[in-house]
Amino acid sequence: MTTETNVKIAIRDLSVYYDKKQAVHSLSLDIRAHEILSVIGPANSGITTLLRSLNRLFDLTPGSRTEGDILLDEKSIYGPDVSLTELRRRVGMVFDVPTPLPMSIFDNVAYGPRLKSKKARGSVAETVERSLRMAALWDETKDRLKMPAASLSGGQQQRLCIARVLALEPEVILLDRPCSGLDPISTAKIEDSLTLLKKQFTIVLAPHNVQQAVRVSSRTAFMLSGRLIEEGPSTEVFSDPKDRRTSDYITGRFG
Amino acid sequence: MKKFKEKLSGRVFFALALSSISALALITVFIIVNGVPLIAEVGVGNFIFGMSWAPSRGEFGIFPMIVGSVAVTLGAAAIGVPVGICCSIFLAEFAPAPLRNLFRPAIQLLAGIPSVVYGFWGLLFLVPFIRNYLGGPGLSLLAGAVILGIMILPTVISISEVSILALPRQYKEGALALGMTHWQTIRSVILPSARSGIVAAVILGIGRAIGETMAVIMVLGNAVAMPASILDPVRTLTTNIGIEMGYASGPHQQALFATGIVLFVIIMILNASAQYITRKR
Amino acid sequence: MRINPRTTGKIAKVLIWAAALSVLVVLVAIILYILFKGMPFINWRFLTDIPRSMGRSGGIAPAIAGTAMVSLVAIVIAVPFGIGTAFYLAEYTRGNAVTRIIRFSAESLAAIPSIVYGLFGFLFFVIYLDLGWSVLSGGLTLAFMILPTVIRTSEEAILTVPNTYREVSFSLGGTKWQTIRKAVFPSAIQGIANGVILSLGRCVAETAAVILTAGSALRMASSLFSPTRTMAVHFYYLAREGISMDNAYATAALLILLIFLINVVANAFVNRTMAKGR
Amino acid sequence: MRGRWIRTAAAGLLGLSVCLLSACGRQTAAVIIAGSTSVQPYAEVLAEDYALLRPDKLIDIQGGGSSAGITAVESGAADLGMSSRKLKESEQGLWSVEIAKDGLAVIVNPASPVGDLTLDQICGIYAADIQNWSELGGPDAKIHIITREEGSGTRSAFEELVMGDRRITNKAIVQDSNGAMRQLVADDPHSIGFISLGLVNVGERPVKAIRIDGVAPTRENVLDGSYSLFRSFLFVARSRPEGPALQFIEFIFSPGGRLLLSGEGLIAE
Repeated sequence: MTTETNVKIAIRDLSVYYDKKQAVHSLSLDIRAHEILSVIGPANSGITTLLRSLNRLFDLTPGSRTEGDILLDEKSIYGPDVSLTELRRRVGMVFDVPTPLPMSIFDNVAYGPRLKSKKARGSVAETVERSLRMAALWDETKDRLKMPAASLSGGQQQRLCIARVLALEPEVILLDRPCSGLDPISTAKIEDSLTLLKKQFTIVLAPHNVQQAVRVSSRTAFMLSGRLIEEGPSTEVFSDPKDRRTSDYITGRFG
Repeated sequence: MKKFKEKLSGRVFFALALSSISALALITVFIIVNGVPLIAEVGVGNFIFGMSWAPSRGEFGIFPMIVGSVAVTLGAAAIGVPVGICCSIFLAEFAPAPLRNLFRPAIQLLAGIPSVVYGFWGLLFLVPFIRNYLGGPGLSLLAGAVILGIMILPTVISISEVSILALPRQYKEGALALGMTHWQTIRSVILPSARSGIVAAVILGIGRAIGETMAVIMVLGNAVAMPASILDPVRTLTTNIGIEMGYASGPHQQALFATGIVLFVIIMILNASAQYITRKR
Repeated sequence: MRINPRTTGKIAKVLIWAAALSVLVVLVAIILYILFKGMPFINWRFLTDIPRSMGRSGGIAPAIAGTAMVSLVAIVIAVPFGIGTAFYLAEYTRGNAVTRIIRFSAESLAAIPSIVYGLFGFLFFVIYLDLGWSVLSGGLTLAFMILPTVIRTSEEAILTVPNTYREVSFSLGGTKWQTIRKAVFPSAIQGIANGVILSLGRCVAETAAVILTAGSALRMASSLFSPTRTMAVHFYYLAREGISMDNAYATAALLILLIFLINVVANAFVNRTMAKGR
Repeated sequence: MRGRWIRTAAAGLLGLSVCLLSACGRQTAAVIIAGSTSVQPYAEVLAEDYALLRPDKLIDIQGGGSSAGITAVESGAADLGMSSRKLKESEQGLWSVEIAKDGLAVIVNPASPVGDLTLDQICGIYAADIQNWSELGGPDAKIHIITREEGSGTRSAFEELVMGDRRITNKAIVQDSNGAMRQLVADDPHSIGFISLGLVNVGERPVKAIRIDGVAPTRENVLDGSYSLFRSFLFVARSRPEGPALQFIEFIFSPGGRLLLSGEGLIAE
């Protein structure tokens, strides 16, 4: 199937159900390595469900059921020998609201590394510093690493969450509307870091508005009611959408 | 290693839960196993509706005690519920902050004070008062009802207050915006909306009253006769157990376990209805 | 005749104030009266001496020790089981039928009168397991009695931990156990501690269940298997049998102070949680 | 799934067996005494003094009532049983000794003008035939009858000595100890009750013991047989006691022990 060698994640005919309600309808999509893919669409399009399926966090939802397959580096993530903790470490996630754990800034970032076995974890302090630098938060926090994470501003908290994911040294980062509650300045900072991170990671972003997708992503997929309507390079999707529903959404007729 | 811990922790939690539940089941089973034979021998009807309690003569009728429990509890509710609800409205709607800050810990302290202290207080003040001014021996249904009425206050107040405070602000703001007075808002918006919580509070308070033992042993008088007035001494199901358990053996002991079963069933019914009412919300 | 709404409002307000103030007065009167009568007799000797001639004179040291031992046994046994069960209910089986049954029975058993626990403890621990009237029997009975409360309060504390904490921990590659230990437990610990401390208060205050299971021996308990008398039981005998009013007041005052202290500690936990902004 | 259940059951059994084992390993007092709460206070006074004499021989005293004490002796749970009632037919195989006699005093409030009643009158009061003090030469007030609970040794002694085959009215107030009964009579001017003669003068407030058929309830009158309301306090054992239990009984019958019991109001010669 994968003719192009740089496909990182291949979603094959994926259907996802909550109890009886179907949230994603037989969706197929390739996500390439080192790209930022935006998945756009109005509320309740199944975007969050799709993202949560990629690291199988969706499994935690009671009554959930999945059909089809997702391949990460050509291996199914639903295979019997897949370790969930391993998968989630390779596919990190940032949530739509900042979710600092009730502990210090340092401990938040160190949370993931510390879950590993002693041998595998290396120097936690180094990892924390590196991750905070990559998330462009080091300068603001280096003097108060022991302070509770809740004392940071909303934008800082969200960058802390990004740093926390980076500390896992993941391959893929999922961002579910990471800027939805933030002011424009914080949003800009986060978008800057994303562009930098693209070099090392594969990023799947659910942007909080169409403009953000235009600004940061190389490719864009448009979802409506759990179905993939259209996907392609961002420039094409935004300048010349093939589907009428896409253009309606982009131009603000609904959504 | 991690897998092992993961499996082990799940097992341990499961084992802990299972042992807790079996411990709780054990109580139920034990009480039933020890009480049912006597009920079976005497007959359910004779046991529950029998008028004479004389274990040394083989007479096991607990009807006067059921009546006693019900009467004392109703009396306690008649005193404790209106006062308790008034207090919860006061705390939620009227109380100035300093008074509230004095009131809440006081209520909490009262919930924690040993019930025997209430009984003692009743014996010191209430019983002589009733004997001297109202007549009778003082040890009476009335004394028990008043003491229990005071004892259920913390339960009634705290649960009702929580259910009033849990109402969305918009209810109150909406009503006030319609030009209602504060009291009209309380009466026609707040109280009806908090009704299920308040009813649950009342039921739980009643449950506490019906289950109380030591305080009422001290003030009820414990006579095994149908009370003719509120100034007569009565015995409740709990005091029957408390007062006679020390000496009982053989069928007498079984009869006290059987009394426990009746108490158990009453509490279960009360509690199930409280849960049903809160859930319906 | 219609009364003007302002008037009814005023009447209602007066009634409510009157009810609240009279409750406050009665409650404060009960507490202050006993403290006032009892405090003068509380001194070092009263706390450390053994009772003389059935408690007519002397101190209450064995009752203090008995209270501490019985409560300690109850807490040590009930807490791990209670918290473990709560975690099982909240984290492993959320929302299924078994959980609902367990939760219902825990809630119902929390309402069972303590005298019924006493009956059970007497027959099961004292007679059937042949532990006799002892610290252990009393403690185990109280452990059974507070178990439903510990389960319920702990479960509530665990359920108030935001679900995002769990999702974050899982998304960072945590196992269930790591998630519970590192993300859920630290956030729930204060609520759990509050419940445990209030249960301790119930142990200290309980009379009916311990009188049937721990016995009423006045001697200082020397081991878990010695019979003992808790302060509440001692007070009951002193007051009811008119042995010594002074010592009764003093014991009651001590109990009230102890409960007060326990409440203050419990509240400190709640306030710390609030101060953290949760 | 099945393995899980088995393992859990095994863990449960283990826990239970630990409980049982620890029960066996219980550190025992030298002598365990259980039974009548009428005898208990005296036994405790004896034990208190005995502890000064023999601090190494711990004596545990438990209440529970005469029947419970006898059952405990039969099952071996206690070394000595305290009984305030005579042994029943079925209990005749046990060894027993009368440690003292206890008079049963009928008491009223000191304010009551009534000080002398016949046995029949007392029986009539408790059977609710006589309901007003005026019928007995007192004020026009309802009699507040106080009795002990079912199973109490004092109550069964009273029933046997006073009531014959009449029943105590179910309207009577029930108190579950001598002390509580005494306390209540001291409080209520219209009440009548019965307690151990030895405890009449033991509380903080006074009560009045009534003369029965003109005979005052005193130790002398009990001893010479003119006062008929008395019962025996027994110590019961499965067989003739030995070792520490025997030593304790010897202490009770020593001059010191006798003096102690008389000092507490019992009739011990």
